[in-house]
Amino acid sequence: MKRQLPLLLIFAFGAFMVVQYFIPHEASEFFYEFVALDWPPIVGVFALSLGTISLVRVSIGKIQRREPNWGYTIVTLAGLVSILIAGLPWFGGKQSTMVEWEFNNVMLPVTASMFAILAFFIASAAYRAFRARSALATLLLVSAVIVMMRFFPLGPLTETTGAIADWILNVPNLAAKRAILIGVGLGIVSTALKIILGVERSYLGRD
Amino acid sequence: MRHTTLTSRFTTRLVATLAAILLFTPNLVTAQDSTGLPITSEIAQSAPVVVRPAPPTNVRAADKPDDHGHTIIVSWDLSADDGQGNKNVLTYRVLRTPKMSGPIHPDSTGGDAAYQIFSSLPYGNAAWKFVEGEWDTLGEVPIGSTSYVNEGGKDRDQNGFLPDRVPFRYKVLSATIEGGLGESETSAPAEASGQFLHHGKLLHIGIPVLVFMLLVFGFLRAAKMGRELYIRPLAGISAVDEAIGRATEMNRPILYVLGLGAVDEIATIASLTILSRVAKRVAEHRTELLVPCYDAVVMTVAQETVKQAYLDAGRPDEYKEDIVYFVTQEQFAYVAAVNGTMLRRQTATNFYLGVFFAESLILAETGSVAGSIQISGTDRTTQIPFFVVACDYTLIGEEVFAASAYLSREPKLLGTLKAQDYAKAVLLLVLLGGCIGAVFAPELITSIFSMNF
Amino acid sequence: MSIFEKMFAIDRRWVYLTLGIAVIIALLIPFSIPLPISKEAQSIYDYVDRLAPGDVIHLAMDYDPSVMGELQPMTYAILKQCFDKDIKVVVSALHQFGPTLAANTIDSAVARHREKTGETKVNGVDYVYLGYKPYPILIILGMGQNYRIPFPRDYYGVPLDSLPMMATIRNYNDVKGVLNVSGTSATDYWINYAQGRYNVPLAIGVTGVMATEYYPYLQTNQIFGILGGLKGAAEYEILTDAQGPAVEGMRVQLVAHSIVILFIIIGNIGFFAIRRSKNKAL
Amino acid sequence: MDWTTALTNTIAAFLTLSIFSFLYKDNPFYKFAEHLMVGVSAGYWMLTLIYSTFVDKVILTIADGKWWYIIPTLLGVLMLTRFSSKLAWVSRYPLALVIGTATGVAIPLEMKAKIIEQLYGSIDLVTQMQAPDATLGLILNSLVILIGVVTALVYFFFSKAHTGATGYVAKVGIAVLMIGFGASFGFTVMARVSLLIQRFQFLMFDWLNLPRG
Repeated sequence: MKRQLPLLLIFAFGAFMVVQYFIPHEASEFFYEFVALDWPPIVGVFALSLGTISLVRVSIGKIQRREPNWGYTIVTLAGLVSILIAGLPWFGGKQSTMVEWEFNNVMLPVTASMFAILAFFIASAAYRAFRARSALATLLLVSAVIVMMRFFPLGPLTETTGAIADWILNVPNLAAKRAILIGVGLGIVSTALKIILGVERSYLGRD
Repeated sequence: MRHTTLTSRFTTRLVATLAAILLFTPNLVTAQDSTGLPITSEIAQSAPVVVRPAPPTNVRAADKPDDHGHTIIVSWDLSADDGQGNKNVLTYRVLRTPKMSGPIHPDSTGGDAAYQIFSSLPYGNAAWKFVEGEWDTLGEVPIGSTSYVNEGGKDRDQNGFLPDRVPFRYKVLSATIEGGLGESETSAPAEASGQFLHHGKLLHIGIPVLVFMLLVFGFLRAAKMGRELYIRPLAGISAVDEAIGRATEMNRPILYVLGLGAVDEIATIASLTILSRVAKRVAEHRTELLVPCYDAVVMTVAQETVKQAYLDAGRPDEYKEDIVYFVTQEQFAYVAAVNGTMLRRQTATNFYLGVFFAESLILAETGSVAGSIQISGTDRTTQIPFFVVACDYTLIGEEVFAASAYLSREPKLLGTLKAQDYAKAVLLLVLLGGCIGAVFAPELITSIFSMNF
Repeated sequence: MSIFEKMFAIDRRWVYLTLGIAVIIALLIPFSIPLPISKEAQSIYDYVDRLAPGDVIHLAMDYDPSVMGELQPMTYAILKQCFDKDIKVVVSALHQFGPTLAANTIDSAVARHREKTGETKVNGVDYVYLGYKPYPILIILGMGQNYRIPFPRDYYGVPLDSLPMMATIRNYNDVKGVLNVSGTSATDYWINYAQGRYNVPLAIGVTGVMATEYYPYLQTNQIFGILGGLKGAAEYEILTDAQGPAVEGMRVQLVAHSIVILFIIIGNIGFFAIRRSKNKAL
Repeated sequence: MDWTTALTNTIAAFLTLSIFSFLYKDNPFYKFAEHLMVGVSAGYWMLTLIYSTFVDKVILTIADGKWWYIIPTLLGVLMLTRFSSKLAWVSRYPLALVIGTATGVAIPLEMKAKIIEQLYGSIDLVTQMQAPDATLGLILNSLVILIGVVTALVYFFFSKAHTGATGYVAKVGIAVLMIGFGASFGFTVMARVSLLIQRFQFLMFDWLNLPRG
């Protein structure tokens, strides 16, 4: 009841979805559309409320215990409450001016800035890691530098650099990606099978 | 303001479109030109001189195989004036009428009764009706075409609905640029029906899935019988124990990031299985564990996972609800928070396993500033390079899915690894065979590849 | 500490500072670099260019503001091309932080078109904006069955059945192709689930980082074109005669790339010098 | 520029600089921006789901007469049993539904997209090599790809130690992987820098109103 039945459900739904793929008939499509496409997002809504409550509880816990930096968690809670209030139906719901304002002036700049610091990180990571320590490290380094220079105006060498970079991207890179894809595909299918068959059940509690 | 102008424009266009639907064809959806209006009939109005081209012959209609129904394929032999003869054929126009009572298709199960239902006037708001003898123009295809797919809708209240189990007859008109029409014989009736098996998918996907399953079952059996299964050591896996030990010595927490995938990503599930092994060891070492989550459903599963791991380690009392916690479902807000956690809590070891996007390098570089040992792995080929460059150990692609088996050493799980290896060997053999086939029997390979799946 | 040791172990903050200053300078001082057009970009342009007025394209804007810099110019250039050619567009936005951005983008593309040609593109007639629903895989699969399954109503709450343009559009069979502009794995989903399950012609515009991953799909014809990152966006701007931020950005790229390479060289000089002196000491 | 734009730009610029300050070291400004962002984004996501899924797919759909949508709604409600430590196991039912469906959908589709299509694509190289217009370059490239795929796949074998002949083949394989990784890394620099450019453009031109170059 607590563990066997969920495992059985996983098996039933998983096996059904595998078989369904091969059945084009309408009856199979009906189940597919309603069970597989429509249900999980609805379950997701309720899970998110759990997540939000977890966030609130952890934050309040920090404040109560006066953990280091507890003051900042008040900012978190204030941000959460402010946007939830702004999004109440009476203020215009999700398209209310306040929600849009918070989106444009808080979320957008922070998101974009967080992403932009990647440019600095990629420079520091390249500086730190691209050292010709071994043959393999040298390959990594050389291939990266050539590709970086692919659009450099180098006079008569411009086209050659571009062509070599394109070759690296389209030939060895393609081979590498394809081999990884095939491996990942096998890993995914095998993991999915283990889940459906209940061979791998460590992620699901027991009692 | 914007809304009012829109509404008025809407109404105008709506009336025009509805008129078009009612006037021309119930089957706008499959018409070949965008207006649904036969191309040649427009031209015909300005050209009174008409020469009849030779009609297409041998018009056949048959249910489309491997589908959900509601689709009939019409095919014919080219008109004698198509590309030869008078060379005046420009298009073929396909027309359809239902076949009413009387002896119809021998396989029909619906027959009269079905026709009775569908011959009644428009259903709901949809503009379709089926009356025997009334020919609906379905669409027009250019010269050289010998088939037309009459793909209809499956919902009765939608335009373009084509019922299953109701016999239809087709005829095909060859049309010249002047509007001359050559009318074919009417085809034998055909009805659409859904199939229970997709042959192409079965052959191309079903068989490989089956072969793989057999391999898995075979090795599960071998594992049960206690056969010794060798697997080569992986550096990233060997480092796990060392990394946990280091955190214990330093008395600093361990950070486990499950990635940004939802629970419908298999890589996320794989990461959860690795988390269960890691959490068990962490519990045994009495080290602190932090699992900040990005997806609420994943958080729910992870809580189960970690709780169980603490139980298995015999330390249920050390499990706290706050080990696994939700942060936010926004990529960079999540990363900002995890970054903060790394620097402020001085995590000794960071695991990044699962589905990762751009945040991979932000996490890995910040972790390296904090001086943490970092073990990473993802199935995203775009992010593997950053983990390889910035982390101490990286599980590449398939290795992520193997990690749980490596860590648990459970014979059954090791068995599935063996199955993966044999599948790879089979793939290499098929690749070799395919390459040889492509050299010596290219037609065979091309015909296999051209199959719809 | 010798100069080589210093070169070997520069504090990462100096790297950050140098890069930041270089980008600022490059932004303030103009110069231009020539840009050749790749065939992956050309093939997307040609595909759209060959369509007839009134044909429908599905533009999937699956990105959020964080990748706007690279992807937004692509979207503008594609929309410009479609609007100029009277091609109708169905727009979806399957990134949870994308819908507002996509709505704004369409509005300003419509405004730009009006400013330039005087013609107003009408929502529901010339384009339809479906908006966002969570769980992209399910939505992409759902739209392949019928757009009305995941999107009974469009972004503005209007039922799809009451939009004139949607009268003839049921699912992917009724659009000439899907152009997916994306900064996330939504692209995988479009390939696996829209192209894979419904065989709709698909081309992608992705961030530069993602582009290399998708070359295998180009070769297997699962997609017919790729716009990769800012370079791809700049190429499309040139193709559609809409030179803008992407073309401008390419020149700053040159400076930034040079700085990164410079630091790699410095690091390696330090590394080899130290190794040589150590070998001598041995 | 009117004062509201100036004010909102200043707020956005403050947050941008707060995030950038993290590059120097963790500091109160970063902590503030981080914590604010977590709260606001969690709320925004909540709103998105409530309005787009809960209202649209649950309330409006059930009101539309599609009563069977009550079933997934009830399953969703079962998730809430996690609040009770005694009943928490009930939430495994909806989880089983989601996990079961996801794994089932994945098996044939991943088999197709990641394995079969890639395999056929590789075999297709040989077909293309034989085309009358195939150049020497194309043939050589195709061979390099084939060798790369095979050797890199050998690298992923778990059952064979990387010694002897397997070791040599696997070494070629890892070399191919490394070239691929380097290429991806090098290719990405552009994407990251363009995001940086965009932020700097905002700070310099939109906020500080410097003259454009």
